[in-house]
Amino acid sequence: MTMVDIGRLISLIFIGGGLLWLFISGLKGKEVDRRIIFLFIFLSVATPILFPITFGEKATPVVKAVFDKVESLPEGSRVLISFDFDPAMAPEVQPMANAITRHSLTKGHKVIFMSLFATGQALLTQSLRKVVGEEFPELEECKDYVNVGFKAGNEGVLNVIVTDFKKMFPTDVNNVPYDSIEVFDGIKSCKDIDLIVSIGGGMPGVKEWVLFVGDPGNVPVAAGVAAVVAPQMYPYYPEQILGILGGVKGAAEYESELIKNYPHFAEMDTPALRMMGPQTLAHMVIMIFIVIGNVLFFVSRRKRRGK
Amino acid sequence: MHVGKSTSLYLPQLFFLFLFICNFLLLSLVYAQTDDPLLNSEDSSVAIPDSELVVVAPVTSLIAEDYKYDDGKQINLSWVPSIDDQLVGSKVLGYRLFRIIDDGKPELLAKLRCGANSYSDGKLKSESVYSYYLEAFSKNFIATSTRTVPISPEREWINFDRKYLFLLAFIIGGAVIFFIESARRGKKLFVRKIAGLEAVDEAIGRATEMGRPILFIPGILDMNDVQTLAGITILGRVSQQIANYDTKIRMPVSRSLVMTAARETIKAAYQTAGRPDQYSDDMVNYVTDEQFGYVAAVDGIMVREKPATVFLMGAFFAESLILAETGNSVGAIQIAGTARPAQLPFFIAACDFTLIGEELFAASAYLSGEPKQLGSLKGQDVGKGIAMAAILIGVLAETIGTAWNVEFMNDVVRWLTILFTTQ
Amino acid sequence: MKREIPLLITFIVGVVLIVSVFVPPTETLGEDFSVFFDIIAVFAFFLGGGNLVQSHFSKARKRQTDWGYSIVTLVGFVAMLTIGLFKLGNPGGISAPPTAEGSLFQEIFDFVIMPLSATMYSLLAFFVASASYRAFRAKNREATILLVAAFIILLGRTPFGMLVTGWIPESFDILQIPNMAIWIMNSPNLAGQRAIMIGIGLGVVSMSLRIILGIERTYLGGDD
Amino acid sequence: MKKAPIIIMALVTALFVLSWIFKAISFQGTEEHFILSGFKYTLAAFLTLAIFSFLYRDNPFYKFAEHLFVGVSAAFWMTMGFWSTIVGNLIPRVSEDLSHFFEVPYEPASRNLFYFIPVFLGILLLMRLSSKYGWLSRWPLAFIVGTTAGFNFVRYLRSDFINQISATFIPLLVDWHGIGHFFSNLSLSSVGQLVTILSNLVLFLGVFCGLIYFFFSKEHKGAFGAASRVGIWILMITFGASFGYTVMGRISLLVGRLTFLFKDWLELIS
Repeated sequence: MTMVDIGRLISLIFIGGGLLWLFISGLKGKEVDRRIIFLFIFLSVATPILFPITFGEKATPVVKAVFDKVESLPEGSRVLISFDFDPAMAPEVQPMANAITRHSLTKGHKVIFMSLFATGQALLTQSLRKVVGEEFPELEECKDYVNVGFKAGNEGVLNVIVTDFKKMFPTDVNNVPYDSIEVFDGIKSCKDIDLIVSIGGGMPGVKEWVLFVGDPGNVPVAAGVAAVVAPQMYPYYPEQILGILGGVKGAAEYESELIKNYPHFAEMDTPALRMMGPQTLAHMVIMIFIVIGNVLFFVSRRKRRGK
Repeated sequence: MHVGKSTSLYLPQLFFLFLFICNFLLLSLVYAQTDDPLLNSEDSSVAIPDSELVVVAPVTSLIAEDYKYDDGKQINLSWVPSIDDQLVGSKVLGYRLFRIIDDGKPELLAKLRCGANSYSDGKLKSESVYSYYLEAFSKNFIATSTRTVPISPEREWINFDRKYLFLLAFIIGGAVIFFIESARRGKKLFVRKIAGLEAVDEAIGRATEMGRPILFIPGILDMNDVQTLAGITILGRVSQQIANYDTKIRMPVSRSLVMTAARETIKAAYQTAGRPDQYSDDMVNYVTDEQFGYVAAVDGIMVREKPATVFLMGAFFAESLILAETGNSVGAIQIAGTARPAQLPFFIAACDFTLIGEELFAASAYLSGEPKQLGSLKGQDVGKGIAMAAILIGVLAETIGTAWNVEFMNDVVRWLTILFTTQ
Repeated sequence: MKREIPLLITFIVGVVLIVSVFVPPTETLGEDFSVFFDIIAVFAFFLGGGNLVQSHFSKARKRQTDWGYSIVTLVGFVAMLTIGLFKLGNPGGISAPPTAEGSLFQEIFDFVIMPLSATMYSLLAFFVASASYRAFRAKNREATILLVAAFIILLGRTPFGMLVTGWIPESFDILQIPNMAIWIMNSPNLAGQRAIMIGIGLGVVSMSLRIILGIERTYLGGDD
Repeated sequence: MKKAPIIIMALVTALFVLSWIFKAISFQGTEEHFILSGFKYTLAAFLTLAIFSFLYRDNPFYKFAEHLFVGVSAAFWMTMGFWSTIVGNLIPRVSEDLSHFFEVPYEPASRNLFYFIPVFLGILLLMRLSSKYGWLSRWPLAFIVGTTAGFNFVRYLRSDFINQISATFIPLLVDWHGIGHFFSNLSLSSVGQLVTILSNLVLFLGVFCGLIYFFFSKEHKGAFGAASRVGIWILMITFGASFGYTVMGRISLLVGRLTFLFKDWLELIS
């Protein structure tokens, strides 16, 4: 047992025991001071930050659909991942992009990276350096993956690449000509791509990918979006979007599914699962407090009636 | 399937077909023309000898129209794209739009994508004359369209695009004024009880008994927000009661203008109550414009002065719950009201009474108890009646129209949508 | 006179602005007037700032309770105002924006205002918990509905929602708590929001008319 | 009695200095002004903890932080108002000399006289300071109130009334192919026909009954009362759901602050 494990254990016992004690003292008719609630919230948020706690997220069908698609594609399939977000959205959606990148590269797919956001390119480079550079040093650029970067024109870009990829992206970001990039062998347009993953939620983003590429080109599209826009994407599921990762929770579900299938990923960075730790624990504590409050309310009402 | 009536709907399609055929004929003419070697050699930048020339047709039917209902600032352009502009394997790579002002030199106005067929040119001057043309370009060829007839944007005096908005404003505004008038003439009106406002008297009385102050928070926005205005009108009524009871009111505000307005309001209330000498400017204090700085200060006031009653009336953001929870913790009776749907749940959870949206704006009328003010509430109900009727008809028509494809019902929906769409 | 002229000003300005929406040449009047508003609001700063200084100054002079803290406010206010108005410690001098990178003004914002503001904001995490403990009790039917809706959404946002109801087959998957949470957000929640908004629209129309017509005039003060 | 506060005060001061020293040491080598950086991070952490201490109860540290916050932030917004509105917006339009003085581009245009109106109104507002002409300050107030009322009249009518109504024209029978088709495909799938129909029905009835709840001039009795009751229920679901949905965002804020304390200040985690 490491120090972290011990710290985690003690904190959890403290939180759990504390709640039990509160419940019992509540049954005896004591009111819960709100400062005690504050203390529990502080502990439930601070503990997972100090001693990372991850909960076994079970993937919901919408998220599992994306995972299964990447999983079921044969080795060497072409996957396009588009970073359609800016720095403001990044904390929520970049973990998704990273997780899907890891998964695709592990499965041996050839990945094409691009961005419809000018500010997305820097984030894309960041992800490539962190995920591909550090975790898959054996992979070669252009042979196993390619970064074509950002092109201005929003849905206009999509309108072109649905029929001709080279026209819009004659070279990759390093000015390597299209024809000498191995990833593009046999790829003329987006119709030859096996899966498109759009990560974003703004404009242009998932919706444009569906309307301009997915539907006309009959290419499967998967989506990763911020939590606030997720409800607006549901009407497209499952016909036009095969699956959706919504917010930090969606990303965490994907990460956990990844770990379930490839245990070695547990060693790697899983920011969404890490973010979910404080969230889940705090939600749990709040829910337990609501339950305690209601039980005590009914008990006290019964007592009053009894009198 | 279609009933006789709907044949008229074919007309636009026929007209479009006619246009299309005309264009096609025209295009083939132009196409033949661009094959002329003379024309090609004229523009040396176009002819690239080492590769095959990709000849494209220009756009056709380029029309420039004054945007009708504006201040003479906008011209709308529309055209039929080049026939070589296609979704698959397009020869045309895009368009360049040029503008000529008052017979000056052509200037590049915009580069447009394939498939574009319209453009709005704004920020123009009605004194100038404008003319436009478009270039469709392939990788080594440029096809220029004909120039539009020079026009100048015209200034219109009435925006008829907004006639339905005017109609609705007229009906609802008219209903409000009508009921104000009829109440003024002495017609009795029923107004239901609003729990939060029924409690105002009691809440002020409580503060008087306990000898503790009343805290009034008018939200964190300035006087240019309509919710702050509602908060100030409520303050007018509440401070009259406070003046009558001779209770202490404390009002920290986060905007200087709100401070000025609130002082005038409270001062007036004390004058009406016949106690102008009891009023002092210290009742209202400016704190800071910073959202959470203000919240920190108000929280401090709450725990130190322990007000018996707290009013939260106006525009609130994230601070709503911080204020309401602190107020609750010091045992104050809290009456809140806001028109921000996102913050209402927090007031519902932490306050004793909450005015929901519309009730906030109705509050000062309700509290005044004057018939003419109450009349305006009846006028609002007419608006609700219109909304309910429109929604009922709209939903029924949409349901029947889509489920059984009844053309008349679809027309009803279309008409309603036009009526309830704002420009 | 002291009361009639302001009422007339309100009436004229209000009517002109309503009419301007339908008359293209005056369409931008609303925007112009908001610029006017900003300028008047800056003049009001003299009153607000003056009030802040005066009230804390008198508190300190009279040695009222906590007068020492009033001095903190005064010092902070005067120092920040001097730094900001004279752009002290700004590498770009007088023509640089006040919040230029590395300026003293921006540094104070980053290391004093920002942490204070963000921490104050984060207190919400605690208050959200204490409010839900107190308010979400099944006291009556309305409170029970509130409680159930909130609880389903809370469950849907954690892994437990899926853990408890994940076994429900796909053809019944609306009963899975995460899906139910989404449904509640998209359907009854949206309905409630809309009803509130339509009411607000009418409330504003009616209140604006009362003000423009001079029926509501409490804000104008008395006849002194 | 009086000893405890002094001890706490001394303890906090000692901790502050200690943190300053440690932070300065840890910044040494990476930053040029490491002593200043050490101070800045210690100050930010101190202010953060001072605000958090309010959760326990009101105390001198919170009072200090609060009063500092008020003074500094009030000056911040006043300064910003001066530079962006007066110097940025007003001066370029009214005075060439002042524009040169502040090094902002002068914008001569015909409507510039227009901008003397707010200046005039602003000066009238300051009449508030005079006891004799104080009543003149009502003119700018009247102008502002009239502007707000007139401007929002049409704006709210559009965005909150008209647009919300037309957004509710939804079909109750979605994807309808007759009753037989409906029953043969009956399922409780979240994307199925039944659920979609149910959603639209709830949306329609919810808006309808919600509006009935807001009726002022009719007594909520009988069928009308029942509909209004349904309206309240819908509103309660709305409030409960929005509350529950917001919790996650609020906790993220706290995560942010604690991460600052644990990572940037204490360097407990990497």
